[in-house]
Amino acid sequence: MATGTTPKEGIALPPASAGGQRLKLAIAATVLAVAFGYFAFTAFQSAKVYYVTVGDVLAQSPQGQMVRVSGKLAPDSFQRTPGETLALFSLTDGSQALKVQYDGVIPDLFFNPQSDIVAEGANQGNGTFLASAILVKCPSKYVAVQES
Amino acid sequence: MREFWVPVATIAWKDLLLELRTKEIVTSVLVFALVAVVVFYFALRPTPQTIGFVAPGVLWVAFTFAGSLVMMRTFVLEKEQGSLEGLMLCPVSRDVLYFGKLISGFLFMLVVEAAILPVFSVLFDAPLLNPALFGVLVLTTLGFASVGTLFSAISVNTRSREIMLPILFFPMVVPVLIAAVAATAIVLDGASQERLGQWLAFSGAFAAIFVTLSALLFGYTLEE
Amino acid sequence: MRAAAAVTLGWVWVALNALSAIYALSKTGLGVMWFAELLVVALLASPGALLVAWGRRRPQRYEEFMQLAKQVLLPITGVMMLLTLSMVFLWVPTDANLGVSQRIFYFHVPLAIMSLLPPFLVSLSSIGYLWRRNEGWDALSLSAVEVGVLFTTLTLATGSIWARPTWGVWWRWDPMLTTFFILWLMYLGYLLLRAYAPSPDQGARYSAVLGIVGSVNSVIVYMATVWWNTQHPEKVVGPAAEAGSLDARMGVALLVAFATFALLFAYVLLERLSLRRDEAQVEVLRAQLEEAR
Amino acid sequence: MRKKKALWLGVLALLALPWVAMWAPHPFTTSTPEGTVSLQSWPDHHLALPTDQAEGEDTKAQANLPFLFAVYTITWIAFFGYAFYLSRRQAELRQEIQALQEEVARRRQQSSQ
Repeated sequence: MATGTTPKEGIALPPASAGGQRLKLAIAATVLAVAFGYFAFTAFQSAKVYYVTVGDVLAQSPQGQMVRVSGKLAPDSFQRTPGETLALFSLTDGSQALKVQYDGVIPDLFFNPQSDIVAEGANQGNGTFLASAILVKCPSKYVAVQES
Repeated sequence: MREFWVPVATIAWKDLLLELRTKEIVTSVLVFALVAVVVFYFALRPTPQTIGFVAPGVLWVAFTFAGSLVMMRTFVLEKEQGSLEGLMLCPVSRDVLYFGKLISGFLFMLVVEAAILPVFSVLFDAPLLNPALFGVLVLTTLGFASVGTLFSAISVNTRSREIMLPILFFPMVVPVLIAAVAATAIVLDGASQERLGQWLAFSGAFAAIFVTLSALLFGYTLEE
Repeated sequence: MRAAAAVTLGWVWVALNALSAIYALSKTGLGVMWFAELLVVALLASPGALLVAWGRRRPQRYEEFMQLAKQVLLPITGVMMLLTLSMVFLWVPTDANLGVSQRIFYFHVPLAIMSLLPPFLVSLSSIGYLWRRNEGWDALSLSAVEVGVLFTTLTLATGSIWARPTWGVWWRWDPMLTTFFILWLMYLGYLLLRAYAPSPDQGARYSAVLGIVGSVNSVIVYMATVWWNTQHPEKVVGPAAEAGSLDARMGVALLVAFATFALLFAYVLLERLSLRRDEAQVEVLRAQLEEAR
Repeated sequence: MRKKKALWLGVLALLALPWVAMWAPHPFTTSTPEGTVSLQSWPDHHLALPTDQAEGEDTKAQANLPFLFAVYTITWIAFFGYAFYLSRRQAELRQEIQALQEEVARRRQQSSQ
């Protein structure tokens, strides 16, 4: 086969009709447009965040099932023996509080009162949530520090 | 319409006939996938508590590996026996070749998956013989086969093709793999049918995009 | 004719960006990123198309332009680097929540946004190559991928380093991170594919196909992972930003940093393009030598 | 040669500037009665914590500095490394082109004789 020919012209015994080519391209364009349109449509819808709230965990989370809980640090609830890594604290959704136990590094923003904290782990059934990971959702604002 | 689908069916039938006679692809890939499942079992050692997390992932990782092997074989066979040139001399446009190859690869993968599924649900004690899983299986496999066929035609011509195909194939199927694992987990849970529908639509859109794109681009991979 | 069409397309792109910048400004007062993007696109899109056309038709002028562009870009980029650094370390206020580590922002964000440019460039130039078979398009997509690897690697590295003090982990399978990681893997696959291709011509064709499919895929990867969850902050700049999300001085520093990294991108891309030309010339000369034998 | 020296000086300046800036008095922030506010002394919101927690947290500002330096060091090293690699490779190729051109010319001459 000669090099440099486009594949369509390769060796065409019964040459594909121009109308057939155009039909194929039209179908392809339609399929792509519909599929991408679907993605674009869902992109606007998927602004939801898939975390459970503290209330959800307390109300229904079955024991031992892995969930992500989102909440804020309850004021004055953080306890940790100096020099150790095991931390106990409570996450709150404003009305209820969930006791969380976590062993590991705690990120800086954890103690920021505005931070949304996400604990990944399982409910132990005895009223405490054993977290295997702690994340802090980034604040969506960057503001200068007040120097006064 | 007829002049498009008849050659497509002919090419797909040629592959199926060859496979029916030799049973080369399906048996080897099936055994491979079963071995992979066993290895996963011992690597993860799921307990009744963790099985719900582990099972969908293990299932789809095994299917992904099996899929990349099926895809590899479909074009390697052509290349080894020199019939690729014959195929290219067919007086049909290149997208016809693509659809023929897509259908045969898709069917091989489905057969392998259908054979593994009961074994898997016994070994992992997961109720996977659920009709809702059928849709997940078909759409995801179509997504796998769509990009797999395209990359198989590319990698078969490169040096060290056994490495090249997985390198190209795995990153490409990440979205549909995510959707498949999520949908399978929902099927196992029996919860939230609405989310299942969303993931199915996602896999469908993925398959539609890449079947179309690959059909458009396939000709460029087969020029000499 | 072809060059004219390419340049026109480039300018249409620039015009569209200008419109969106005006829209963004009118809406939020913080159209920083869109202006920056306008700058980059104006820098790259239409001259890029010109370069491809020139490289084939008037090699002499192409060479002259490349030399001039590199000579101009290098000192400007150097000065901008110094300016950025002095702003980041001497001028911008410290963030109230994140403290010192927020200063990583001025490197990480421009790097991340610049690494979204190569997928565009690669898909466009891959289509251009498959359509016209002009070596220039192929050189452009190869160079864009290599520079893309550099930018993506740095985005991943800086993001990871920033994540450690702020999120408490080095890595999360967050949509943004996952997308960049997959993108990075696909870029590496692209480079490997070229290395393992049986002939340069086949390598160019195969990688053009991969370039198109991969760029589309990176968008879908993002879609897939976003449905799981995200840990990234909401938009602080651009049309989707809330007013007052970004301190004014921080915005200015970000803009300057962005311009710096855009210039760096342009400079490195040009260097890589002219290297590609030398590589092609070596191949041609070797073929001639074979003939003369 | 002079160009090369200037380039290296520029690289050094880029790498050194943040280190100097970090410990230099901060020129743009207002002076407070306690002295000039430099980067290291940004107000500490962790003071709102229970006292046993505040301990160890107040050095956090400084603790994050290595991350910041790591970021810009890695970034500049990567860019300069890549630019250096490109220019070296280009020099090699230019030499090769020259040699090949001469070789081709020589061969042509031989065969025409």
